[in-house]
Amino acid sequence: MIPPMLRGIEFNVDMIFVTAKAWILSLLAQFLPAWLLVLASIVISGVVILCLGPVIMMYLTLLERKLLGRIQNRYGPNRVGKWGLLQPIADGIKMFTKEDIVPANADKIVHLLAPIVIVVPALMVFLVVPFGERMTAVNLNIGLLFFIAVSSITILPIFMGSWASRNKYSLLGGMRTAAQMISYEIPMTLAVVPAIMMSQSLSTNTIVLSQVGDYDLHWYIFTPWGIVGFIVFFLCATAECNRPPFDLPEAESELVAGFHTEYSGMKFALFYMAEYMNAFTLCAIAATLFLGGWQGPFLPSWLWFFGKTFLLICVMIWFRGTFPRFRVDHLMGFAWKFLLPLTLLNILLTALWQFTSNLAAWFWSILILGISLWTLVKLNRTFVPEKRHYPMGN
Amino acid sequence: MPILEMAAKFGVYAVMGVILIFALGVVTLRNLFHCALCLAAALIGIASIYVVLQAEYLAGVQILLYVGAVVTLVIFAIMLTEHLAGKTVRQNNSQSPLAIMALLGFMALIGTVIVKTPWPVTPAALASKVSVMGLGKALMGAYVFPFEVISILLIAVLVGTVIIAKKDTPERS
Amino acid sequence: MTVFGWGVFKGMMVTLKNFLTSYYRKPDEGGIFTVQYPEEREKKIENFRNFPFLVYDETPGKIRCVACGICERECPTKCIHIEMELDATGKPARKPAVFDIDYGLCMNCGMCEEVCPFDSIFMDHVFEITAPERQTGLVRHKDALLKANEYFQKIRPTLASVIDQKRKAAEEKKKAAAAPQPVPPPSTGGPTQGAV
Amino acid sequence: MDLKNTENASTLEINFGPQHPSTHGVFRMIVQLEGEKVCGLKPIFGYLHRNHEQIAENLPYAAIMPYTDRLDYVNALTNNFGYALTVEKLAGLEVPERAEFIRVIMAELARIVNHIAVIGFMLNDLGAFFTPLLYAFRERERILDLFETITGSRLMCNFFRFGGVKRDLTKENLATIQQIVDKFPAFLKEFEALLSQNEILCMRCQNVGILSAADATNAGITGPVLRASGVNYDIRKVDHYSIYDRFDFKIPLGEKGDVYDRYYVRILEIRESLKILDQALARIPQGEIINKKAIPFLKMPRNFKPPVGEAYGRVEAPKGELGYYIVSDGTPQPWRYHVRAPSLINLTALEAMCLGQKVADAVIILGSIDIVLGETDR
Repeated sequence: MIPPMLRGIEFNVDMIFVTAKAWILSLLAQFLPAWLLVLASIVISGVVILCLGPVIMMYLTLLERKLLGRIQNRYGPNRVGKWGLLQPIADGIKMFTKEDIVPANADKIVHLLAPIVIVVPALMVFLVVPFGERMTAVNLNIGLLFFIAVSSITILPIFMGSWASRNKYSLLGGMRTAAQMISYEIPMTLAVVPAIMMSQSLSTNTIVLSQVGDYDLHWYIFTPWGIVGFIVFFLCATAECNRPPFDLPEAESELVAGFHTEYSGMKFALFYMAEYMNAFTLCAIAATLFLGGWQGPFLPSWLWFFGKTFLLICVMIWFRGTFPRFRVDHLMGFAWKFLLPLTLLNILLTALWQFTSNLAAWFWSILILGISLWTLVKLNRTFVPEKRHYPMGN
Repeated sequence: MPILEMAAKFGVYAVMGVILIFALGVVTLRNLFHCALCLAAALIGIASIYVVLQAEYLAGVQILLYVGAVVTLVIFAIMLTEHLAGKTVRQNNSQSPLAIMALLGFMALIGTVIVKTPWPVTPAALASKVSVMGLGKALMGAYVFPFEVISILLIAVLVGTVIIAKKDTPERS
Repeated sequence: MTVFGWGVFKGMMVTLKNFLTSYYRKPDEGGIFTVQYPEEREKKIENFRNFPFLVYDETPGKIRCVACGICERECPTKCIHIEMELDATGKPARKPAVFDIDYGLCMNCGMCEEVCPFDSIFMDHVFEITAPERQTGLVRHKDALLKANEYFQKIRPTLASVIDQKRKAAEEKKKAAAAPQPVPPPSTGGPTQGAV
Repeated sequence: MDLKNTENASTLEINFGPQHPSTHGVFRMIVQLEGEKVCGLKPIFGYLHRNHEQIAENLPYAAIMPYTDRLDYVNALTNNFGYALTVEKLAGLEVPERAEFIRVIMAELARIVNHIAVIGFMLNDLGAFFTPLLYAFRERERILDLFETITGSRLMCNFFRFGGVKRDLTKENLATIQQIVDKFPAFLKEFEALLSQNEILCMRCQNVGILSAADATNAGITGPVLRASGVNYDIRKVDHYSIYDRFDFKIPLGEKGDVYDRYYVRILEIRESLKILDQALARIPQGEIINKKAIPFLKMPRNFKPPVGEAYGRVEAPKGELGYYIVSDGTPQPWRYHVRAPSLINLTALEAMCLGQKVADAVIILGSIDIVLGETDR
């Protein structure tokens, strides 16, 4: 006796979440009118996202501190809970109980609004992320455009935060952040264009489906333009969520803490949460676009998706453990003079990729890439380290 | 699901009310920075109306262009001009009677236009959802010439602003 | 290698290597050498010097210190305070009645240990010292400072053995010299090689 | 602060206050910014002034030794070396062979500890999240444990005595030093692979905070900062004090004098110190570790009365020329005691280097000069 709702869905691990939701809906169907059922399914996926976001953020902070510890030959938090597993909860409680200081001459309303407004886009982006087969919260056919539009809103709350706290450091930090995010948004958007061109659609689900291949995986990263697009997208993603080596705004050594200097307690926790959720969603979109989202031979689809995103987040943490910070003008120069021309060229490569045959396309793309990279490096002399000679006096 | 339609209708009216409030805020608030934020909120409101009318593409573009770019530039302008953000702007001046007269005239004009035009909601219009693909083809197909002219115009504007901004910095330093 | 991203790539390989070796390598070749402090303890280093303490031979009564005040005078931070004990007839009894060391002032430099001619004050290994407040909490009086010679043997074996041999040699010399004629006052201790 | 109010009000005045994550200790800089560019910088120090010289003038000579540890608290042994050298010059004490070798070994180990720590902190200012610093500290830990086994304390060593050293190096100590010296080049290779060709580091450090040779010599700068500007001046080669003339080692010189040169000159200096240590460990003779005449003064510091007169002894500290000027009037306490701190004098060139650079650069330039507030404020 399978309840009517479940009849069409097969019972394998892959579909476990989809069947779970269908089963709950079938339970609710007994005593809810039809139109409330539609509302109920929306509420269920909404609640799942609202819990998923913060939980991911909590355990991302722990993962980051553990990995960084291991890079630096130390353990990372291991006092609270077995391997420090309860550490995020301890941080959460600390954030709740910490006093929430509002500077005297701050603009109260805007100071309060900034953390709230920064979390909204961070959560909204979860809607279009395809967690698994048929597990996208809202299957928008303009998924990617929605993602880019919403992530462009995050500049506003950062301005609000930095301006409202009326403090020199946060003003400087706010200006820098806005400049950085605007200049890295454009290469990121252009880096997405090749994937859209190849999959003929903006919806994230069709992009993932267009990368399917029985055993020879057709992931976009295995094409010349895919590699370039992935690297540029990933760099812009790290810049977009202010993570090292692009973490200029919270440059501890210069501006104390950038735009959230004057925040403490729960408000600071919201800024912190927005940053980590942005990091997760950007990695998820990078995985969807170039690494074939939830495509993968044997394991269930959502496991593939979380594996790939987890891998990309580890690379972001690896960046944090290795690189010093960019300076403001290098940051801007890198985006405008290096990444932007590269993405425009990348779009040319994808167009080329469609018309010529496979092998010739590879040859031509590598040739063009080589020449253009060489010229770009020649043009940006400042980025190339000078050779230094050290005479030995006695 | 009649109740859902009715709820959606009320939802739209509520959002329109919120947009009106924010629009009023843009005009009446004393602190310039608050006005810019209310402008952003109003624009997001309009985008949510597009979503309710199932024009997601337009909503996405609205948020991306207006809120992401235009309001940010407005705030940049406020921030970069010295001491503008902090100062409160003086609101009322002595020309209020003249303003009310102009307002009434304008209301009359708009009223007649709304009443006169027929708002046919033919089922064909409802069904023909213009897909994003269609838009792209039209831009590249029939309307490619205006598309290129506009881009040239934008470049000219960009170069112009750089020259204007550049000119006054040498004197100051 | 002039390829643009080469230096960055090499840097990442270094951190990756450190990340991986931290799992399987032994502590001193790139593995993790963190000591979980309260549970595990760092291995004891014999020569470590922290705040001074006084040594007594068998019973606290037989304290080695003769209250000569040299360490009080030589201490750079002036943190030692001694008062001679007067016996019944008012003559100094070559024993300290009061011997205070202000741990708040002491910078554990070891000068007192060097200048003490009677091998009575040495540097301790105890470093977990707390007190509710500075003025009275950190001042240690004589009974708190006194520690047995066995404790001194335990924490600093090599130094303690050298000191004991020297004292035994001085004992025999004194007993040998004491046998034929009355006992001269104990010598002020031969020049030692400094704390070896 | 009475900084004149600059006429164009667009300059932003930022206070890199005493409690700032990137100033090394309690050091304060008032920086005037025009947008991102630094157009004025006023260093303010004195927050760590502990009256070192006044205290030293009321103490016997031997009791000042533990205080010299607290001058440049990153490497205490070099301070002891300088002070012992000056008092021996004043009192005319010779130092036996083995003691001289032990002194050179300990001084060179202290130099390695200092240079490694400085590079780690500089990378921290650049934004590398503590990774290079913790790699550097992992190596530094080995040497500090060695200091603890020999001198008794990791940082406050108080190990030198007039006419020799306090304690002899046993067989195991020499073996551990040899092991450290053999393992260090491998670590340096890994450290350099992580940093030297790193494009971001090169972008941030090359052609930043340039100090020309002429400016450096005029400002009296000494140490790696001077050698990075190309001036061949190392006191070990100029004064030939102690037994440095018996070892052959080179002096690395930079050409441009920017932050990258200072960073790389310090790495090359570590290599040179390793060469010295190798030769010293190979040729260390047996013998007593303290001058016979100086032993009684160990027990009775009061009657160590150097003859009337004055002496200025200087040592090549990792930060520059560390000098002690002592005037004795025959009493057990010095009449006048003054320390020439290299950090203080290297600080004078900070503003010249920072003008015109960005805010982020001002922080690294301060880091590259390698100042320690214990020494600057005394």
